[in-house]
Amino acid sequence: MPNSGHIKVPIGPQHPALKEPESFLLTLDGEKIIHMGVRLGYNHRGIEKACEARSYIQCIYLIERVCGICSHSHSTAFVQAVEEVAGLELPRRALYIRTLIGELERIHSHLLWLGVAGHEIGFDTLLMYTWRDREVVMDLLASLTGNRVNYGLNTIGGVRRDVSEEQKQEILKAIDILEERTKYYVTVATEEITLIQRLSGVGVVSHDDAVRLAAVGPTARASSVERDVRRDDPYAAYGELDFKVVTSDHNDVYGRTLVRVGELMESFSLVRQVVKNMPDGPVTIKAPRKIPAGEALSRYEAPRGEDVHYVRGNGSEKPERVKVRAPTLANVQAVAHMLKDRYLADMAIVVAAIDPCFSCTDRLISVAGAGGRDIMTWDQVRAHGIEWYRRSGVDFTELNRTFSTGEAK
Amino acid sequence: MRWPGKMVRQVLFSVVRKPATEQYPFAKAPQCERFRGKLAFYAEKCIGCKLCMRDCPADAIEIVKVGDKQFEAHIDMAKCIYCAQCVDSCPKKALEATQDYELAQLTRERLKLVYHAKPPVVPAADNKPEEVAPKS
Amino acid sequence: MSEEETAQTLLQDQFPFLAGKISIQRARRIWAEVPAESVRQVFDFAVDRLKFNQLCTITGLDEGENLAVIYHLAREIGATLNLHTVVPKANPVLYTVSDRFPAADCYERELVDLLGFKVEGLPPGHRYPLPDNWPAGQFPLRKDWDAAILEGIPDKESDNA
Amino acid sequence: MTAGSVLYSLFYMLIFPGFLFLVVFALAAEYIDRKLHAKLQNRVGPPWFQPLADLIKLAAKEDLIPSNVDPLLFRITPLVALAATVTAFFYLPLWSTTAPFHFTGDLIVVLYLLTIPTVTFFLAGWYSRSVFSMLGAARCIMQLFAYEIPLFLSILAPALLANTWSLSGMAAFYALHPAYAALNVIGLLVAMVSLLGKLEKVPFDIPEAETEIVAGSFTEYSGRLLAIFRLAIGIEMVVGASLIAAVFLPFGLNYGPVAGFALYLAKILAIVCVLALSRTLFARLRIDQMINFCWQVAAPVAFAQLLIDLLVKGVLKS
Amino acid sequence: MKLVEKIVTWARIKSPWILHFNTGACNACDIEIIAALTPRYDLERFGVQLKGTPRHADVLVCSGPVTRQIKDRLLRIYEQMAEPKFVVAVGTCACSGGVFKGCYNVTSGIDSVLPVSAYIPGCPASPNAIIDGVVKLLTSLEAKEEVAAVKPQISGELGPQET
Repeated sequence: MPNSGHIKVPIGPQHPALKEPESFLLTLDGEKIIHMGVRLGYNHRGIEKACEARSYIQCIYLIERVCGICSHSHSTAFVQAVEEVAGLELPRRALYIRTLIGELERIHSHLLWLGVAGHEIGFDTLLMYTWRDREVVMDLLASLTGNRVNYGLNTIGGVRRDVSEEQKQEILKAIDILEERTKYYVTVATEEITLIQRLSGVGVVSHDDAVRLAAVGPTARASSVERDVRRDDPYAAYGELDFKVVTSDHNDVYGRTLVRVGELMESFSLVRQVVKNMPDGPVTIKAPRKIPAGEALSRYEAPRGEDVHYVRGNGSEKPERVKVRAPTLANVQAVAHMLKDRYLADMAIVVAAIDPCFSCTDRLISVAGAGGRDIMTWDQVRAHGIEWYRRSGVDFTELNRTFSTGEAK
Repeated sequence: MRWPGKMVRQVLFSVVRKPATEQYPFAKAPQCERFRGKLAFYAEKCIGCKLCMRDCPADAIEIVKVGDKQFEAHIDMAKCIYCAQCVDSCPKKALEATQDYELAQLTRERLKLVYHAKPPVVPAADNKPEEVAPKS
Repeated sequence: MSEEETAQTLLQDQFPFLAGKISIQRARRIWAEVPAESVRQVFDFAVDRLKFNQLCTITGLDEGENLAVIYHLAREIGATLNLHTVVPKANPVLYTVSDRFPAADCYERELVDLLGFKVEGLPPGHRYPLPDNWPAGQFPLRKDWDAAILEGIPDKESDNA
Repeated sequence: MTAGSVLYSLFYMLIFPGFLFLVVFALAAEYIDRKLHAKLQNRVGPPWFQPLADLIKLAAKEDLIPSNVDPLLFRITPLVALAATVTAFFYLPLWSTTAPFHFTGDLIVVLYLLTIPTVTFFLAGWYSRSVFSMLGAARCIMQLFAYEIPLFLSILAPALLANTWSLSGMAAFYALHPAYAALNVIGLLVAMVSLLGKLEKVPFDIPEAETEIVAGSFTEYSGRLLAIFRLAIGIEMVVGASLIAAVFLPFGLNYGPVAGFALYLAKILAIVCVLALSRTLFARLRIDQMINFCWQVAAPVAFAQLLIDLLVKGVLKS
Repeated sequence: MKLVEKIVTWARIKSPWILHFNTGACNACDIEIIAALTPRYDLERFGVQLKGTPRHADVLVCSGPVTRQIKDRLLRIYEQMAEPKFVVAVGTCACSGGVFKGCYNVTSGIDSVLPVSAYIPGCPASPNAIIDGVVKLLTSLEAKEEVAAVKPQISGELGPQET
């Protein structure tokens, strides 16, 4: 492609690289990206408003579906806030079970990410193998909670399902398999040269930029920003467990990969600890239907970063206000920064590298692009194409008719 | 010099290994017993407290009074999110989440499920509602 | 003296009008009622001196005749400081903090669109988060708002936000 | 030229080993490729009739032609691609030392015939007038410049050694002195890599990188035209493999047709398997990485091959 | 002629290429759809291939309640697909809006925008359920008149077949 004249490429809302309807408008100079506008909001459903019209119990299931991949994170963050407002003291066993599911969810999410990352750089074999092994943890979650995704485990005042002894054995067995497999992926990720070539040096965010742009989760930790709510603001059972915050100083996609793989290993040890010291006792306490007036802020370290939930009750069955801040919103600020002067080929992996979960992000918001027209209709794309030809000397104006697909020739 | 193709051993091994693929739908693996599938309703147990309707996040279930102490359930499987909150809420265990997940249908109407109340004379021998052929 | 109490006393020494307005809900949760006119000073003090250098989010509330906003500030390790301030619904004016935290930009635009705040000093940009064909003067998160207003509006994706 | 010979050539072109045979062969090759790919990924993979079903289904679908493209060009490019690949096949000695049609210098013709499909991909994408197609087209051409040189160099070497520009002549030469074929191992490797690039398979599937530019040149194509393109690509795979087999693996060409045919199939099968393996093992390169690789690694290596053969030739002369 | 039609139908049933479009779902259904393509479930057994462009696809697999923002785009993508084309609604939200019913920015289900040929309920629909749905759709194409292929439910009475 001649480097004369910039071309605008709309990526999404429907695009193979994005499993979710989001739209990035890349301004290309040849293969180089010189500007990127992002538009979210295709997933904007208006959940926060809907919560105010639903009872707390119904809200749990609605909030859980803010995002399907980190469903447990959102529902836990929500019920934590509600329980704090209601002043409920939870049985420790319930807290441990929440932690257990949370860590299993992290495992499934990170394995999923590894596969998607492989897919984005055309390494489908990695996708196939990681997702094959991910089924182990999916089965585990299914047998523990009753569903592969959207577990519906949390309820106000505890958890709905207990963990039996033989299930504990299952868990330990599965964790052993997964750990061994993960070790293998570590070697692949650190030695497969075509992989490293595509990952290292891509999507760089320096430590200072990461702090300034308020990145969270693995994205921040890969720029050696030590942020992990599990340690900074312990919830559930994390106060009583020991784990270390995995960071990396690569600052790039490769670093994010290493961080996630490292966190997988941490999660395995955490799960083992939880299973080992899980206290006995009830898993739930009676919770009132009416939650007293009051407010609470709840933070939760989701696989993608920090979830922030704010709940205010007004003594009725329905919340007065529910506010959700999903990790991707904090991170999406960084993406445009990462993509500057990168190749089009890197776009997919860079966007994937923050492990975007736009459906969380969009539960209420939609980021307008940083300047410029955001997403182009096909007509606009064509207009661009033709304009761009004229600049390179060819005139196709007479062909610039509106785009109609229906006709069969 | 590092050579590409680190996964080669693993990959070649899978040629001789049996694929990880399940044979579904030709051979059906059993679901885990906690699985939350299609809802079953036992009319003879229902007391019409309608707690299920009250707690359902997607108002997918409706309990209709058809006679004195007789209730029937109208469940819209297209609305149900299979969270089984109603099962937990029901004080009389009149609802149960079955293992049945093969719910796909070609029309929306086919997803509406109606459990008729039994006439009280029939003893509640088995907990299955009567089998009724789909009316066409 | 615990971390929270230290922060509390420091804040009260700096700003006498905060006396009795600061409550420690539980470990790592500090709530403060700040009058609208001085919220920015308190905010800067908390960020610069007390090292609450992470803005979790900004929550907007509809409290009947008033609108309220809560700045959730967090430390790298430990406590969270929540600055709650109230502005009259008739003239809900705030001052931006996006110069301190770039991420605050979209949080504040959210307040503007969903609750009808007027945020001064906000850098020019597209309306956000609602689509362009959203009717003017409609703020979905206000209590008196009714979704029925949307019936007439064509469902189109806004091509140029 | 008698009627008999005309009929013979017609049969040769259309039935065996001409178009029909090629189609069947290409479908079979695609099936082997996909099935092995799946097996390598520990999956079951498609049933044996899958490529055929895909082909028929596409042929039975409606063609959508964007109203702002040149319909003629849009329709004709797939046919050109198909024709070029099929024609190239006739100059390849398959199971005997002589190809059905041959003249001195047919090597060059074959190489250029094999370039035509790529050019048609470029045209197809460029005139589809959608951003992704145009990007795909641009990448097609870039990649063409990257892999053609190593491919030509690597095939030039054996030709020099055999001292002929005719594939049949080369086949005859290596049939006489099989030992010399062993000299061209390096060339074989380079040629395989270039073939990957030509067939746009991972790690060189940059022009149709799904996660970046949807489907590259073919983004706007549908129905019958897409079917023809897919067929052309499938045949290109077979022809490319046959070329490599003819140039670098000229064994068992004079054991008579049956054994020769069996051996030929075996060679193609082996090459297809290697392609499938490589597409399983590697991640996609970026266009710049690909070009650097071809120019800084592949081309010099091919050149080394050339020198080796020249030296050997000098030794032979003296 | 009859034979040709037979062959074509056979080919259509044996190679359904799908285009996955998230119309505002929570990702759960989406990851399950991808999971259905990975080794354990491997939809390619049925000739299913995931395609990137509407041009190549035969089946549009939608997940999620249709948000106001996406509605346009959904229609446009459907228009770009070549006949014959089918729409499959995966997941409860896609079937009816499900738990998001009443949120101010969602409409109710895919069938409020497009004609849907198969509904796969479930939240999310598990890969097996998705395979089941795909198979039911394909078999229905085989046995031209649609509902014949669907087995009656095990217990309870279903609604009318056609209205």
